[in-house]
Amino acid sequence: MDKKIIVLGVIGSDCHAVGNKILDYVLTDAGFNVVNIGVLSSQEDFVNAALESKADLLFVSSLYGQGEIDCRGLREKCNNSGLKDILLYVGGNIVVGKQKWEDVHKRFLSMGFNRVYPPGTSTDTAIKDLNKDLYYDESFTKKAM
Amino acid sequence: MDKKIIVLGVIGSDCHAVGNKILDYVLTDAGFNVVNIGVLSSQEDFVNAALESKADLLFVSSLYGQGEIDCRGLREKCNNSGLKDILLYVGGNIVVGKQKWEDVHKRFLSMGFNRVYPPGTSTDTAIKDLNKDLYYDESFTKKAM
Amino acid sequence: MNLINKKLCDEEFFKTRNEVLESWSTGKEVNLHESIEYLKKVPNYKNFSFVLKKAKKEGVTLVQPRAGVALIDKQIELLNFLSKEGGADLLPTTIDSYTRQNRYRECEVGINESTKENRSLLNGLPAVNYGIKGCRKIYENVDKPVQARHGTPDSRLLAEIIHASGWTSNEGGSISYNIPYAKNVSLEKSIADWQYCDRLVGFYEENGIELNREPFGALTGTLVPPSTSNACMIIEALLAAEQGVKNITVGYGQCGNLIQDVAAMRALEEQTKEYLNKYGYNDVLLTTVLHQWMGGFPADEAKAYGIISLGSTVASLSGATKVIVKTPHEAIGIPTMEANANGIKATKMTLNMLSGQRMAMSKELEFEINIIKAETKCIMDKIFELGKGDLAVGTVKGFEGGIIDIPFAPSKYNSGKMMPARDNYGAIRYLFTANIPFSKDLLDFNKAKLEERAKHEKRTVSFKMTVDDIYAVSKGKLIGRPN
Amino acid sequence: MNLINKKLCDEEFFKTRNEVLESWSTGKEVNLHESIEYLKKVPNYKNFSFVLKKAKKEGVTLVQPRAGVALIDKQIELLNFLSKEGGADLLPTTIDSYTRQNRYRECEVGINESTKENRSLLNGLPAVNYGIKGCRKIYENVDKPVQARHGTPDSRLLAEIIHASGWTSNEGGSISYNIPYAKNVSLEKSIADWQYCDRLVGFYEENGIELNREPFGALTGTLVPPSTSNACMIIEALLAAEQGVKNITVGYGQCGNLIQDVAAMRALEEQTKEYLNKYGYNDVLLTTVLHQWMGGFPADEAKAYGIISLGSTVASLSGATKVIVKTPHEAIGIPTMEANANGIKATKMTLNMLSGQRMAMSKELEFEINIIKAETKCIMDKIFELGKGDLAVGTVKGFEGGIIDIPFAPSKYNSGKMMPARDNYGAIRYLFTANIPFSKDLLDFNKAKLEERAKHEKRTVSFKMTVDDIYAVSKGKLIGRPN
Ligand code: B12
Ligand code: B12
Repeated sequence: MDKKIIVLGVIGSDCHAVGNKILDYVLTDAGFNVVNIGVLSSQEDFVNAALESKADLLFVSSLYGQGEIDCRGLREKCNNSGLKDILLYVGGNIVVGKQKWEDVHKRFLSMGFNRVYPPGTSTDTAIKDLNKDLYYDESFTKKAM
Repeated sequence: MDKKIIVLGVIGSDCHAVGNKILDYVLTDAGFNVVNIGVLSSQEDFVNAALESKADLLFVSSLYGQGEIDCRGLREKCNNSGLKDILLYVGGNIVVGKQKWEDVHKRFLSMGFNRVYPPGTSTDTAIKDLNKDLYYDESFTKKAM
Repeated sequence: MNLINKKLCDEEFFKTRNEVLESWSTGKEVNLHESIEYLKKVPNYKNFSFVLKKAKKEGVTLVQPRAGVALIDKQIELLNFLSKEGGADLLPTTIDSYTRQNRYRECEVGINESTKENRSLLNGLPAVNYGIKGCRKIYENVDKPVQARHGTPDSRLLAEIIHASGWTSNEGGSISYNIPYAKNVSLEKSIADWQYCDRLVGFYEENGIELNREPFGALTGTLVPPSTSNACMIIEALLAAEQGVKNITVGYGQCGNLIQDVAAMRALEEQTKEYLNKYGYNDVLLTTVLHQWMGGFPADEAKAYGIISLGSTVASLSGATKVIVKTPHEAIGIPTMEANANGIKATKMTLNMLSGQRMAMSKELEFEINIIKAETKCIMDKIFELGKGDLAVGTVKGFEGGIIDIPFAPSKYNSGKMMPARDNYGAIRYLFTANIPFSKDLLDFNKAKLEERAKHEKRTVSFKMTVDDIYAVSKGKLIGRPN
Repeated sequence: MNLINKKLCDEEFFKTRNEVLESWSTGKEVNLHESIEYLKKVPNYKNFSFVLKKAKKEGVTLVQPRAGVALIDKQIELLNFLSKEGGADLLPTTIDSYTRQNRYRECEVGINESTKENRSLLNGLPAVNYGIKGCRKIYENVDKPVQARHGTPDSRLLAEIIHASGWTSNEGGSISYNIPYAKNVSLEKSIADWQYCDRLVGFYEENGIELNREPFGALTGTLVPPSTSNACMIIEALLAAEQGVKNITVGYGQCGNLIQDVAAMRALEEQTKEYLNKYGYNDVLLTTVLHQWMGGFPADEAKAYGIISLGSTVASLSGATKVIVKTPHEAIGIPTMEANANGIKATKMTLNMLSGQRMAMSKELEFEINIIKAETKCIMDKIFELGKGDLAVGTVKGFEGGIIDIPFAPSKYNSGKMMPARDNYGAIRYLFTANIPFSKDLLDFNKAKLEERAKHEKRTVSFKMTVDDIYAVSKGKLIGRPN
């Protein structure tokens, strides 16, 4: 089986680099082909990297709270750039403050993300989902959870 | 004006002595005639001390949580012993645990206490009320707050 | 008096025992042979003595909450929550205050009302009323060692029941569970009653069952100077060892000055060991416990966390074998199980951050250790002198004469003339030594320390300082300065 | 490069100033003469420099939270709550992340949406967009000194606006607000831009207005060894002093080992002062700030309190002039105002308990201070050597060569080859020194310390330790041991 390609990055004006460095290390170790665009990455950076690398999935981190603004329109931008089937994950501390997780989850699903993770999600959880979504069930996108 | 007489004590199987020693010191200093029966005092001890000293008020402490059981029937015991007009104050940590103060307050008022104080009540508050109830308004008992 | 610090002979012990077991219906259930068999099956991880021994060896500080409610099932639920959710290493069962006064009839009222109203109207578990059946149910339904924590001058029946139920530790002692907890119980009586409790543990030891005993070091929890509580701990440890107790945990309540606190813990362990060895009890395994601040707390929960965490810091830096935890509800009332677990979690986090870290030796620390030891020695010397070599007799006479004088104790057998106050750095000193037989150096030292504070606060040394200090922590400061 | 560590001449400064003020509409409102008059009216109790000076003199540790929301009125409400309910001594205003990247247009979106939804969609206050009018409104409606806290590589316009608005302190510096916060900004540019910010403060000083500057000592907040952050602090202090800054607060982020933490704070203050004196800046008033643990927090609030309180203990024992407070919400998101106040209260309680208490000097503390100073000196010597005596040039070359190497920094101008890890007692050591020019003794020391841990954990020294340590605190331990 070919290695699946993941574009990893921290979106917006967000400089939190520690999680990004660790995710790079861990996802690579788990057998994925990781294209790490690092912190302070715009939606355009994500889309360009995906096009260039023929990525299967965008693994978007947002730690600093402004993720809600930064993530809006990413699905549309992907669609318009011909990345129609690409999977979108988002995680970190994706909104400002301690909010009800159900609401936040819904808000990001309706932006077109396939999976949305709360603070403190372990890398194991992410890897399990990646394996499921990328290897076991290619049609996952359509039935977005 | 004659000094008013207060019977001070800690009711029930309660050994908390620190507050009692301080109350003795502070109430005496504030000009009251304090009869301190100390910790581990039964309802009978309070009533007997009141009869003996012709007290105007019982200043009941309960710190250890079991005050609710210990205090029941004190008013009746006073009535039966001819202490019909005596004022009853109670304070300290009078119930088990952090309960809604309104409920606790009501519960003790309905047992016949004239004033019921929450944890952390300062001695100043108590003295202000004592002055009001014992000197300014002798008929206070009837309109129990 | 025919009190004497000597191992009770079997005849005497068993004679008293019959009376003890007769004193309430549940006493009859206790059968020592059956209990020994029952206790033999206690696995090491549920035995207090073993778990403490292991922690001491590994240099780890264990965490234990206080917790007790009126009903057995609720108690089991509570303990399991504190163990699993909170992460407690050792479990307590706090006994209610009627039991502490041997008023078992009033306990029945408490149990009935608590069942009816479905909330605890007692401040602890009435273990005697439940007897072996109820107490074993608790032991069998938890996964950590269980200890009885109370404040009972005469806890002979309680000790019989809890040990027979697999509770492998009993807190208390003749001074520490009398003077701070009772008004009218003579020391002569409480020493005799605790000799019984200790002898019971000694008897189990002789039958191959290891049990732990823990003198209550915090006493009144209110400005107790370290040498006062350390002297009480040494006395109770010696009295217990004489009765055959082999696993003893001596305690101390956090005062607030970090150096004094660590010094007190070090002095406590070293000096107790010295006395045990001196009197020939070489085979006692000695451990220590730090009580987080035992005086009045602030009502604000965030502030309470600050104190809880600082107490954990003391426990860690002093290398305590265990720490007894307060909760953010302390100022208000018996904590909910969540608040109790939160106290444990804040404590564990602090301990984990400091794991393996000790306070380094410094001039200041050494000095403070020496002061505490010297003060303690003055007291102990006089006690032995008064008892003409007998510690039990000396202790009774010592309290009579105010040689040991526990501040703010309710007992009429305590002199109550000594007054403590904090010095300019928050360490607790003797403001009035009254009859405590300190050397001139030590008297001068305490005096100078308080003068230093008085000068800084521009007032004279007086009882007013003591009162201010009593309120200070609950108002958010360590030292009660005028404002 | 024409970068040089020399006070900007007026001509250059004012030329650049025109460009800066042009860069966004609100810049035009700033008029230095008017601002000087405005600042002259700031009372001492609302001036950062004065309040810090007073605290230093009295040996008191002040408490400051972080706090910033999108809307002015909400910000005022927040600050007053933290001041009155929480008891904060110094007030912040945290700036949002778009402003930090000078993306003022995106700030407009954030302001509009926040107004519409009536909740903050920005992680701080977009001070530049509000301009003098909004910022003065904040200053005028609070009762304590206000500081801007951000993370902005080019904060020239921000500095102009906040100082002109009565905010008497600006956090940051050319290294500390670039390397941990940016990816593509060269040090050459950020040094020049911060020379401007410092010169602005120097200009005010020359006009009789005292302002405080605070290099950000915590950097990436992630396993930064003390000598690395102390070197950055010394450099930024020297660069600021050259531009005429007279009131500087150098900082350090709590690592977790108590002795190392106190040693780092002592070394920081002493060594910065030495360097300032050595280079002729004798009239700088130097104070210190301790940042409570800046790495990942546990989500559990009780555990968070444990860390917060331990950080306060470090601040107190090391005699920090102020402490920056974390909150029980840290792991999850920007705190509610209540959670923020609770962090302050737990901090203040701990400080009050320890008021006047310092860590006593011990062999261990002295040793650790000497290690940190020696490591820092190796770095500083090489920086000056590379710059041929010029600190600005040396710093740029130093980062190029990995002489200073900040762990986990996002900047491409940082080498990123050094790896830190904890030793067996939790102190942070250099696991891979890469290009850091330590003496053989220091290299051996760091190595031995990590070998000691490796042996204890029965594994080899490797990057795996670093990763484990990064997660450790959020999982409730200081050291990431294998389980
Ligand atoms: C260290 C830190 C910093 C450092 C960052 C240094 C650096 N360049 O990396 C410094 C001090 C510079 C910093 C700055 C700021 N920070 Co910061 N910071 C933190 C802190 C304490 C730890 C972050 C960290 O490194 N954790 C360790 C790593 C390993 O974990 P992680 O980052 O969470 O990543 C893991 C998981 O989240 C997950 N994950 C991440 N992305 C994704 C994506 C997917 C799809 C999945 C499945 C999983 C996943 O996997 C990662 C690896 O395990 C957090 C709070 C916390 N967590 O305790 C705040 C925090 C993230 N910061 C915060 C803020 C607001 C800021 C600032 C705006 C400053 C401020 N208000 O003071 C600036 C941001 C500036 C900017 N432009 O971005 C907030 C965000 C608030 C919110 N979301 O509501 C936090 C939560 C603190 C708080 N409670 O206020 N910060
Ligand atoms: C010190 C202390 C002890 C010491 C007491 C030493 C002694 N002999 O005095 C020791 C360690 C021995 C002890 C034992 C116990 N304690 Co205790 N103790 C405390 C503690 C920490 C401080 C009490 C104190 O001295 N405060 C200082 C004085 C000056 O304040 P005070 O006592 O509150 O009194 C003032 C006010 O309340 C007020 N006041 C008092 N009475 C009245 C009456 C009126 C009319 C008015 C107006 C005002 C008023 O004025 C007083 C002077 O300012 C409190 C918790 C706290 N407050 O932080 C728990 C606390 C009172 N104890 C408690 C308990 C349960 C016990 C025990 C049962 C043990 C246990 N569970 O572990 C035993 C009781 C044994 C017994 N038979 O009574 C609980 C009570 C719980 C409840 N009500 O729900 C508390 C609240 C702790 C807790 N949250 O669990 N305790």
